[in-house]
Amino acid sequence: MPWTRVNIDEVSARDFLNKEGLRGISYKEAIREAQHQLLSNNKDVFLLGEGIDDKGGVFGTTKGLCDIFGSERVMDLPIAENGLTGIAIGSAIAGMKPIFIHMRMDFLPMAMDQIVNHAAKWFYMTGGRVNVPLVIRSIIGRGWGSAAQHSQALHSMFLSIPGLRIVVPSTPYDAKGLLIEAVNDGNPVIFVEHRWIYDYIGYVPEEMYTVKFGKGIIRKHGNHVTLVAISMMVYEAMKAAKILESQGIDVEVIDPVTIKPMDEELIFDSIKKTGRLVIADVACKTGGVGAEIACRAVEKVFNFLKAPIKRINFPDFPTPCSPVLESAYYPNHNDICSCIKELIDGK
Amino acid sequence: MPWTRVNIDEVSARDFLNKEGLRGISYKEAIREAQHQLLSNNKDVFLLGEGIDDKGGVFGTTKGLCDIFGSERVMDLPIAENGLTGIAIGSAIAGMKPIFIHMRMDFLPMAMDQIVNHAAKWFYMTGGRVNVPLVIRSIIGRGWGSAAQHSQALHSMFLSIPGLRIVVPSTPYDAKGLLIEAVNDGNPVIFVEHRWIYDYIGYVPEEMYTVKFGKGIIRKHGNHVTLVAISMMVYEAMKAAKILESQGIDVEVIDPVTIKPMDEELIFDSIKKTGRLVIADVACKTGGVGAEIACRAVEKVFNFLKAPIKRINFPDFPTPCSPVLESAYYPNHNDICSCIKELIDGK
Amino acid sequence: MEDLTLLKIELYKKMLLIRRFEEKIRQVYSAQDMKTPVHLCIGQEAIAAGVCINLRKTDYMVTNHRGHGHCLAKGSSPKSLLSEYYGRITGCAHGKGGSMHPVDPENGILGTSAIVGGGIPIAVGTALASKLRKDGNITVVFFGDGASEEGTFHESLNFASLKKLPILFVCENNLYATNSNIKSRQPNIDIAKKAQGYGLNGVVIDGNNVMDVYNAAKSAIEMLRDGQSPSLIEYKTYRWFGHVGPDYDHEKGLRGEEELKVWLRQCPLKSFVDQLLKDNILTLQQIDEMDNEMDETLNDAISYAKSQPYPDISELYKDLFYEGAI
Amino acid sequence: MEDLTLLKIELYKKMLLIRRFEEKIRQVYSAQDMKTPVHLCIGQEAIAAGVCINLRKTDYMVTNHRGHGHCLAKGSSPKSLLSEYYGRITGCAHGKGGSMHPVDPENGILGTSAIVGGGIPIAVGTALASKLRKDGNITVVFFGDGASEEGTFHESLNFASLKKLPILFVCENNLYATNSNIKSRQPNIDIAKKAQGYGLNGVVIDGNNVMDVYNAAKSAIEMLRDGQSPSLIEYKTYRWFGHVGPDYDHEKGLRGEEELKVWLRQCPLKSFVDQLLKDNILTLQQIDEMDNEMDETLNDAISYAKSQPYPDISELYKDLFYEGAI
Ligand SMILES: Cc1ncc(C[n+]2csc(CCOP(=O)(O)OP(=O)(O)O)c2C)c(N)n1
Ligand SMILES: Cc1ncc(C[n+]2csc(CCOP(=O)(O)OP(=O)(O)O)c2C)c(N)n1
Ligand SMILES: [Mg+2]
Ligand SMILES: [Mg+2]
Repeated sequence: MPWTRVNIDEVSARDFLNKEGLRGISYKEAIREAQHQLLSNNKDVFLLGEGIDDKGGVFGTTKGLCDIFGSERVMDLPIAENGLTGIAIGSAIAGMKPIFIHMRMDFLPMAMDQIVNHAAKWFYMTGGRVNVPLVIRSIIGRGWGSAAQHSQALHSMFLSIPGLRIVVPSTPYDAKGLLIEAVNDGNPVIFVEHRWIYDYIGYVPEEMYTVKFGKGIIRKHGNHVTLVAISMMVYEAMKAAKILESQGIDVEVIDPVTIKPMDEELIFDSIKKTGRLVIADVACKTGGVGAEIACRAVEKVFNFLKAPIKRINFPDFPTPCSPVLESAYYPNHNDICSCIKELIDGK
Repeated sequence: MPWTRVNIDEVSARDFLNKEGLRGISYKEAIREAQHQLLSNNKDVFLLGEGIDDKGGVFGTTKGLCDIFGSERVMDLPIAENGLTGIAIGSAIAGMKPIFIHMRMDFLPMAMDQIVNHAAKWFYMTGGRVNVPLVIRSIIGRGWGSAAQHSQALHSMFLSIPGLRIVVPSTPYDAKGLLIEAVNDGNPVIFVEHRWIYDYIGYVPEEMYTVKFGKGIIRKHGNHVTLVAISMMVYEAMKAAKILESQGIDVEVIDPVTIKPMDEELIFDSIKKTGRLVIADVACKTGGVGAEIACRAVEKVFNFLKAPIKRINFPDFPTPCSPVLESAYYPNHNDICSCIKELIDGK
Repeated sequence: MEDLTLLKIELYKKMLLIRRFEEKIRQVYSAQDMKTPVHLCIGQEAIAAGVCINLRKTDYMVTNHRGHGHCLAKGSSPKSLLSEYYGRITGCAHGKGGSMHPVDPENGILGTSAIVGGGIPIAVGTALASKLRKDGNITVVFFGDGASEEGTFHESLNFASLKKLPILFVCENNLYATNSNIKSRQPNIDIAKKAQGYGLNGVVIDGNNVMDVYNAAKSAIEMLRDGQSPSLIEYKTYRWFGHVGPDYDHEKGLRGEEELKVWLRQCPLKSFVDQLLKDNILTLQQIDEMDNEMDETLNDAISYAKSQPYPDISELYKDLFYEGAI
Repeated sequence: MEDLTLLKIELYKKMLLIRRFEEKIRQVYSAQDMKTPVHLCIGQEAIAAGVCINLRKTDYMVTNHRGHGHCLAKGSSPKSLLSEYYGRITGCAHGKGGSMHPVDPENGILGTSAIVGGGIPIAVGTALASKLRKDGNITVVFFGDGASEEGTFHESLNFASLKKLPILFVCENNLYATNSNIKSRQPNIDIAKKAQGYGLNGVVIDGNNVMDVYNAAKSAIEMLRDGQSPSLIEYKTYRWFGHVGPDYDHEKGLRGEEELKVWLRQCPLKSFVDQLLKDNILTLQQIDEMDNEMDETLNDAISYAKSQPYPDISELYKDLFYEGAI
């Protein structure tokens, strides 16, 4: 279906969209459009973030919105992440629907207290009387030797915190639909965007629509191995699947879309068919979402597993600056291919 | 051996110590003694924390130390966790050996930026030129309807951060030896203490000694199932093992002692023997250390596993206040027994 | 009666309610069936009363771990608070929150953080919402001297001043954070002075004189309703009992008894009631009547709370996520 | 020559080094082989030079993401910095850190955070260590106007004042944080005023007049060495180029050209060199010579850096943990 399709390069995206007569826009435009429509349709929605009114507009995702909606609804901020998250929470419990935008996920540890001790617990602590409709957008993906403090994907840190949603869109379609859903949801949502796919193009309807949390998508069907891929790894997974196909290995690529809630049924059903599980994430290995998925599989569908589970991740090290180290740091479709081949070969 | 023994109640502890003619002190006294000796033996060591000079002395663990060493070496602080963590880091890179004490682990999210973005990465970012000998003691374990913001065990949040050690002592012996090791180690260490076992007694030598990181301990040998128990869960595990023994189920109880690094060899060897793995932790389930251990097992010793892996945890909810809800929240040895029985029965 | 007289009686009643409420808790606490950490505000009643009497029902009030008095002064019912402390399903947070997390949306209390400094930015956020929606409400946030040391304090003041938000920061400086004296935590400078560094009005007021408390809050709040700059009022005061629990600190050697004695002499109720008597606003008999009435009300509330059912275990697994999404 | 004359020449040399160093980076950057985000400090050179000239080698200096100038002024070698920016193994952080994370322990630079506000408390910590060990060192920390908005700023000032630590806070107020003007982030009040709320000496100084910079830092540092209160100096200044990278902002429509022009006229080097000429401290010829010499040094440094080997891939897996424990 057009809305579940992953376009691994611009040429194939354009071909497909032209052939089907569908509108295509980029991931970042999809995010911008979602916000534009949310701002137009709901007076309680407002955006806040450091430098979001700047001409670049957070890598294009807020471009021009301040001109249209004014600086009260597209609000530049002081550099004060924890306080401002608290302020966003306060506005949310009073009925506003803030979208707090961080240029990099590395800055969320600054706001950890307000996210973990406040936003995540507020609805529960108040006995279900006051909810926190707060969306926290944050962007991951290496820059240019950005090194240890400006390259992190920290979604794993939030995994163990009850009360949060964690959303990891991979396609323009999902980015738009999930962001609208995130605002409507009424709960704190950690919305994780990947900058490497900001320019990727795909089908995105013009009207407002939502993509539900907790529903994964099979991006490619296959019988030999279940490959769960997170965020930008969906693209690497699709590339790997294509290569492996030519080698007679039939990979099923699952995009969980949200990792909290996690569509475990979809993953389990796939494992029941393939008997093998590989998880590819855009973060360090230890304590990550890969471990959680693997553990659930071995808890619930152990008898269907035919082989060890494998993870593909960044190494458990901070990100180095030097280009030679940086490029060794990030896994890609080749790593997925060798991992799966090893698995199939029983190594 | 006396130093690996777990005494599940005071009577058995006293019996054992008397019989062997060994000195016994409590967990909290062990921590106090370690600090006392560290302060005496190393002029670079100092303690800092909110209210640590108070008469109660952080539940007894710093009692009297300020009187002995003065307020420069046992330093009361303003309520400013992130800044003070930065200050502790600064002192550490300049050669001091701070031990930062938090009455509750719930306050660490306040300091997350300095822990995650600074302490954990400093040695790597400086190309190995400047290390951060910082120990962060924090205490977990429910109080008295302390509810969502004062009952958390958050070690899972640190699991995915390269550059940190995470230490979870269960016995007085380990508490002392690990704290001394933590200070000597020269790296940032998250030292997690459990308040429910503060008064538990065990053998503790008077002299200074260290317990190495990354070396787990088999607290009880067994053949049917490997039970990895974290922190205070070691006691529940020992109780459960005793009950199960009378039912013919032979549990091997492993205390990993540190969860980062993790003594996976010890766990794997046990699994090779038992074929079954259960992990009991003192925190919420999703994204926890149980998932990581399970995942490593299924990565590395898959072929030895005879049954699904199971986890025993708090439910994935914030901690409620009401006593009826609070007591339902915390699992104990009964939960471990039923879990293991189900596993053995193949349910 | 003239307005000022009525106001004074009202202020006294509020203080009395808070005092008796806290004393009731002291009485029942040793039974060990109120299983929640209680941070009593005896000694500080004038601040809650004198500030909150200026508030409308729809105004927002943000409190902290030491929040019993603030909630009562803002209009919360003793029954729903006590039921909460007893962990009952009819408590204001259905037993999930306990003493540290009161909530009362109908009275502008949208929930409470017990993280020191945690509530300050949240209050700035409700004030921001009021400004964005032009709903005419103001926000008052109570916090301690300890909380003023957290980074959130600075971040909140900067933002509130920048955006000229309708918020009154009320710092209850009781000289301690747990058992730590302010001298070991801050240089010897008024907290109000910091507010001036952000362009806020910052004033220091005797927090044990309820009329002073009232007047300072009144003029700050009038300014807010006029759209003028936000203010911070630092009220100097003292807590009589332990940081948490019903006991005196000097009995445990945690604070000196001499210090306490000095402050006992500045009891906010005693000095005020003396004045009311002297001014013939109340008679001794009326005061006794009020006392008895209050006692009855609170005994009722305690009995009510203890008669309420505990939540069903299934409640543990509810309220994680709001499900009423559009 | 008399001391003041020597000092002026030294100050000029430091500024020149910084200016030329940054200009070199601008020149080479388009080749896309310096793969690290560069935050140039052209326009702000007087601050680094005028402050650091007061420091001893063992004094600690804590910088931030915009740290090239500070490191050079403190004595770091251009070669080790440039090798680092080029990601080479001989870089000061062996290629792991890049432009944002310089380190030079021999010159009192124990590492650098690029988290805004992250370095401020760390600097307070090195000052605390000096106080505890009585090593006689002081710490200087540089940070921007943006960083002064972080909670760590407040927490750090409070603690430094409380403990009377030997630290000088230097706020380089260049009016912007990325492209966000200070007006949309702070009420219109000097940052130095906040310092006074903590009992620190807080002063505002023209950051483009190197002698003013020098004199203010000198007297603040003398006070520290005397064991007196810490200070905060707010230097007003302006960055000429983009927040990151080698381009002008007005070319991208990010900031106005008019504003830039005003500040170009206040170039810290230009006005100072005019004065030096006028005072016959330097001749035009000497200035040219210094220029050429500097150029050569820096060309050498660039060539050196580019000739250095990249780290072996195995380096990726090193330096996670210090292994030299006792
Ligand atoms: C972030 C954080 N740190 C520490 C604590 C523990 N704690 C609870 S109350 C308190 C003292 C607060 O002092 P203050 O703000 O002056 O309020 P008071 O209790 O005097 O009313 C502390 C340190 C906490 N709850 N949150
Ligand atoms: C905690 C944090 N938030 C945001 C950023 C992104 N960021 C990098 S530099 C910068 C602006 C800093 O402004 P200022 O402190 O004035 O320093 P300047 O760049 O002007 O020298 C921002 C927002 C960051 N690195 N860290
Ligand atoms: Mg206080
Ligand atoms: Mg700036």
